[in-house]
Amino acid sequence: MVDLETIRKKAKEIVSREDVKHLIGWRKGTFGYRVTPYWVEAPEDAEELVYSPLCNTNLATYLTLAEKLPLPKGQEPDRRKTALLVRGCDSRAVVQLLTERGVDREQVVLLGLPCRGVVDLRKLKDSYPEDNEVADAEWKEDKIVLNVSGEKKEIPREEVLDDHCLVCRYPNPVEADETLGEKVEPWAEESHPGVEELENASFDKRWDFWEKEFERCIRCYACRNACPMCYCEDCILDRLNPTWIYRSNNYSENTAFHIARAFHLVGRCVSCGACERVCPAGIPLGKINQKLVKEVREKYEFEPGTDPEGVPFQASYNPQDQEDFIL
Amino acid sequence: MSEKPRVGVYVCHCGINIAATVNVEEVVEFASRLPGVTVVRNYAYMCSDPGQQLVREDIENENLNRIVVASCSPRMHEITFRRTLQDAGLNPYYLEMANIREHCSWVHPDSEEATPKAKKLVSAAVSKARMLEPLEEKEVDSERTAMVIGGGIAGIQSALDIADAGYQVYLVEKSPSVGGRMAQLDKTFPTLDCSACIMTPKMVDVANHPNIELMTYSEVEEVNGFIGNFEVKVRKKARYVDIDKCNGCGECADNCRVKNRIPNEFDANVGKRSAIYLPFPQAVPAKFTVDPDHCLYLTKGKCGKGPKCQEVCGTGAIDFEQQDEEVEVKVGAIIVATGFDTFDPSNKPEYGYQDYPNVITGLEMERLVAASGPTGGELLIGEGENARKPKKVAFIQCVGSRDASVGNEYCSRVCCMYTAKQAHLIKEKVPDAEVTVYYMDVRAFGKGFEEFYDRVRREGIRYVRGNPSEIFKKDDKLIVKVEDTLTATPREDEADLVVLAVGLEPRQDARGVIDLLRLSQTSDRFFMEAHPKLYPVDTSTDGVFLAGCAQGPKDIPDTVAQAKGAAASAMIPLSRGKVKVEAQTAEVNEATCRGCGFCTEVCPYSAIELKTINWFGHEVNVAEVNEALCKGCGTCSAACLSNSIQPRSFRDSQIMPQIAALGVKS
Amino acid sequence: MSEKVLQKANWSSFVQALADARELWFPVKDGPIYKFAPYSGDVDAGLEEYAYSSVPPKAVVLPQTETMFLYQVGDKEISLPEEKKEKVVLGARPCDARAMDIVDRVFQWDEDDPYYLENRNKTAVIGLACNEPFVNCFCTSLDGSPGSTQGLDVLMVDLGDKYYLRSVTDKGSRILGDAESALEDASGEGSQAEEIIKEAEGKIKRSIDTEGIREKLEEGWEAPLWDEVSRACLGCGACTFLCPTCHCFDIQDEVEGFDGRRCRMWDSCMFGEYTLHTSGHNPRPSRKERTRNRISHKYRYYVEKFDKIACVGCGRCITSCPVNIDILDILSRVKEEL
Amino acid sequence: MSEQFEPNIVAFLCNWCSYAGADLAGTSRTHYPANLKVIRVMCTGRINPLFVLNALQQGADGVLVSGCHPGDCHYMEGNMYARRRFRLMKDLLEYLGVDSRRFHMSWVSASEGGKWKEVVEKVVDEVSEIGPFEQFKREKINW
Repeated sequence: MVDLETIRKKAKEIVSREDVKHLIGWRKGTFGYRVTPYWVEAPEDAEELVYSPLCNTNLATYLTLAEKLPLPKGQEPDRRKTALLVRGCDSRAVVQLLTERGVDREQVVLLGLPCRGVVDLRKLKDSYPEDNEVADAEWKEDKIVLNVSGEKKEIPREEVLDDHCLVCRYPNPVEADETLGEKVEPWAEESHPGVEELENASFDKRWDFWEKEFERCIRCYACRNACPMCYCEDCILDRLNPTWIYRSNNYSENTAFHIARAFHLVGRCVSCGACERVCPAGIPLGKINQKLVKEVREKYEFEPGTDPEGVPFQASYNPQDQEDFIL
Repeated sequence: MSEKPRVGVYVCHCGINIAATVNVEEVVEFASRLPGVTVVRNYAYMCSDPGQQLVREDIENENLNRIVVASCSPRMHEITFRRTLQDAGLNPYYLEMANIREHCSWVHPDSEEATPKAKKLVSAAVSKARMLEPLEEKEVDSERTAMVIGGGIAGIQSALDIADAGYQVYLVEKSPSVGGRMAQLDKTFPTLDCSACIMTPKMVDVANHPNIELMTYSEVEEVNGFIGNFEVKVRKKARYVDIDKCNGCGECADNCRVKNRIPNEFDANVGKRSAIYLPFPQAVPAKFTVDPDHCLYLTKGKCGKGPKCQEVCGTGAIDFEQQDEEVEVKVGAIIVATGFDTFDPSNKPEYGYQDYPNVITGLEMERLVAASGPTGGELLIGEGENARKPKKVAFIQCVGSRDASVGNEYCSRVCCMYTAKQAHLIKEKVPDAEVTVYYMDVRAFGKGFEEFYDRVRREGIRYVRGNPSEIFKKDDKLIVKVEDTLTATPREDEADLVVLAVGLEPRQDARGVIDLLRLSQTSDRFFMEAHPKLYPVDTSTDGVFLAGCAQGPKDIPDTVAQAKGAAASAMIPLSRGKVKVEAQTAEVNEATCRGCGFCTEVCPYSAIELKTINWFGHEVNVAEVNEALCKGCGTCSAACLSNSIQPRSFRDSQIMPQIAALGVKS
Repeated sequence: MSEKVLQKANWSSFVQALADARELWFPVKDGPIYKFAPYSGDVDAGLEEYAYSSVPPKAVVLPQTETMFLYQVGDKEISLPEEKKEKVVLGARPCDARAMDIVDRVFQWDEDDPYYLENRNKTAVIGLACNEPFVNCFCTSLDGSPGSTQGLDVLMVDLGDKYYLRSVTDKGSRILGDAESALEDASGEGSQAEEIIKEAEGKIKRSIDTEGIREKLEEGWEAPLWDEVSRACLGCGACTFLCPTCHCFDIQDEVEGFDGRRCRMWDSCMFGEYTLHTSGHNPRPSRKERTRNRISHKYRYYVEKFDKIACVGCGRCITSCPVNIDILDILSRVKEEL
Repeated sequence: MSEQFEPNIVAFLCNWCSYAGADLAGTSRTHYPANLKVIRVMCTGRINPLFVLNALQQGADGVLVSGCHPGDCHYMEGNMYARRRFRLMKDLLEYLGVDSRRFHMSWVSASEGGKWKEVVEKVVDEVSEIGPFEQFKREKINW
């Protein structure tokens, strides 16, 4: 893997560059297992950087999240680059954004990091409840070691790792200016956790399952906002004329919202799992995205965020595309 | 857009076409309660002038600003009613139609079903109409040139008419000479003029016309652009003969090492030719062509000590180094006159076309009786010493026509008459011949046809009503097995010669033309006209017109008439020098466009590009539509994740109210 | 005021008695979270496992979506939704009840809001004191306590094998009266309850000294701090939707066919459209202004208007924030840096 | 017995092929059930897959999208994009528990009036079999 000192040293180097505005990484949070995205502005800030299985935000989101505020007349925009720590999924998000022109490659510096996966806090909740103390986590071979108030607990990865990470096939950055540390191997063969089980259920069972999940949605849009691919200035969900989805919180609108969100990610989702991790209602959104990831891969042999030169899936077709479903 | 919608709804009875099944009164009552509806009327024929006058008056008196016409398909009368609005001073795009005829009264005979559905369709139309916006019809310059694809009589006539009107025409013909099918014919029915005699002067005119650029032995490779501004790539195939040098003397063909060994396509493969050839004596241009599939030098790389043709050519016209040449031309309109193929009777093995040399097709018969044909017009069967005049000739009608078993359900329209003509010619050449025509029905519908058919029968031609089931050989005679359906008697008739009156089929390579020009086919596989009655020479692609048998079987007078019609239509953009461009184009909302470029990728016309704009000091990419190129298909808008690009008249905000109106429980 | 004891063995008859008298709202487990929902008849669902509801019980009195009136498109007549029922909320945490008290002021300081007030006046709250505070609790910094009775009608304290119940209002006494058959008179359990509450108070680890924050927020309007604390913000509405004192709503018309309804639904000042003008201008154009507003509303504007902080220290915004934006962290920086 | 369920089906048809095909079915006086109502768009490429969702929410029990056969698109390739989009929308809907018989896509050319009738009959039959789609309708929500 890679040790923290190397990352900090490299980060210092990068933010010292004239053409770099800042570097986005992570630092310790304010309690429990929390880690928060962090902007390294000056070389000395780099000392606060952390890199652990608790770093569960996809930083590529911040490339498109920054608002373009009106500039006073005559003022030039800041054209310096944004540097970003990227793991496999973050880098895939950047690559997908490149193909969609959401990001200009010249405007970003990517510092690659190998990744063994991130912790799903929901899995930790019951067995290892959060405390006020800021905990730490690290890898020890294939186990995660939690360090809570000086007490170390070794946990098998299956127990706490995010489902997406357990089957991630891109643990190393697919695009970076420089990648630190040694490459790591994926934990498992490709699969789409939770998808098959639902696929085998009857339509009614599936509907019941999702109805229960979507009914719980509070429409806070954390899933949308945490997603590096959701970067429309004006999301159709917020539109009033026409209104695609009513604001009313009920399962019809909530279901429509989640279908629309998932559908907009067809051929774009990079399987980072951020949407599911941020959901305050604990809706298994990954199960929806993974279904589409699976279909796109199996039917169209397309893997989002892997080819910076590629044509976006939604903007392409193959004359031989299957049509056995067509009457 | 701030004015409140005041919708006028007009429910058409269409005589009884609608009113017989849809309860018009009920629909009117329903429509009057729809939000935004100010006036509702019904009328026997909305498309009639008094019907349109109702709309015009209401627009003026009632201040209507949206019109819904519930009548036939918008594909039928949308243009009519748009004009009505325009005449009344209302933007023509404030019209929405509810199709309560084709989609309702004609398909739902039960009024209990048709009336509620008609109400929903009207409700949806009103919902959309409320959201309509005025559109501006823009114009762009049109090229004042045309292209005609196909050099048969249809193409020739179209080209001549356009050229005579003073516009440049490119006439593209796939084979080495113009002339097409008509040049292959001996006489024409019912007047019995010599086909060549009336055709050849036109062929020569085409070659000599200052406004026509003749491109024979050429094929269209690629068509881009749109009406008024087509960019066409044409591949001029290598003839291996410099046509500027060739004087058509024919020395080359006489000296060709494979002389008289290659079936001549022009003679329906009945005659033979050399590998360097002039398809027929009156060919235009009268220039020789090397057949690359049969020339020894081109196929084997060697021809004796050297190609003899080259040796004997006095002008040094033969050039085996010649390459295909690609030229690009810009035209304002395109006429498709690619003609037909004849049905291949091998697909009806019971007639033994492949087994018996004396079973021939109608087209082969033409060449056999033609003065310019391989036999010099003498009708002979058998070869060499055995050659003799046939004494018993049988004609079988409807071979490959009106026959679902071979996939051709249509009538080919010319076979009855060409059979009558050929029967007459046989009688002329072999007066004592016994000629029998086996027919299902005789269709003699054209001017002078019935009279001609009568005349032929009076000449002693026997007509037997029956569709022969089999032709077989007994001793050395052909036997036609048939049931005379008028007397219900089975017969086995002897014949020396059987002529199969093969029908007309679309060209084998029609698919290529469809792809090039984005045309459609009707179920008979001929090219589809924009409307069978009202736009019979237009196609679904603006600026592309049809002439001749490419559109469906027809005889020469009909072909020429259609060719003239196509020419006249094609000349509209040419003479105006301008064409209207699609008004229902896509529009970008720059404020919400995220510049991802999905729309630019999916646009089939490359009509969208990204541009960089200054957004309050920031450089951002947004999509921009080239309205001259946009055809309004809307594929961009479904690709757009922020719905920032929308086709006018088919916006989300216009379609979604339709969905809502249809979703309501009735 | 009446003091009662409920043996846990009598739990189901108590619940049933409440449900018979009023519409009972109860914290139910929904997937990985708790939220208040109408009692479904599942008497086994006790409060043993329940810690706090992710979605606060404000949703009972200020539903996420609420119909204001109904109409037919094209008509000028409107009709009103059905009258609301008498409700009782069982198991709200004391901080959530205090939050209702904060929200109450907003809906009646000038014009009375009939929708909210009808709901609120018809709702009684039985609070459950916190024996164990949660990781981000800081109610004690805001005059609250794990056993606070402000906003409650009845306080309930878990004593192990039984609950101690004390009515705080007349309405509370009536409710206890309705469920009398399941209850016993208290005999000294009150002091036991006090001790438990005191003990719980001592376990609260997070705190903020609110002294001077209002002034600092006013002075430090343009401070660079706001850029820093808002940069990681995703702009989602989790903090505000889950906040028991956030009460902002949007009003929209929703139409299905020709049936229309005007309704109001929670809105969040963290959303861009919250302040978006029709002109396209947005006075709070970025997450910076929105984060500043969220903090300022609670610790400055509300205070200026009602002389009270509009935060009860429940810690939900801290726990639910996907990127660990921590209001206590921001507040302490406000105190130190501004 | 309750009245027989009459499904409400919304269809999106491209102007050039399927709408014309439905017109032809009309001119040929073909008879088919009246449950399906058509919204005309210029090309299947225009049909935002979210329209399907919207239609189901707004009261449709089933949805049909119909366009030109591959290669026949008036705009050359709009139907190719549609094919991809609707394949995946169908996958998604089915995965979430929407019966596969509720959403259909077909190719009907301008000359296939007969096929149009068959398609309508099939879609109406299938939706009739599964019954109304109450779960998703907005109107079911108690306003």
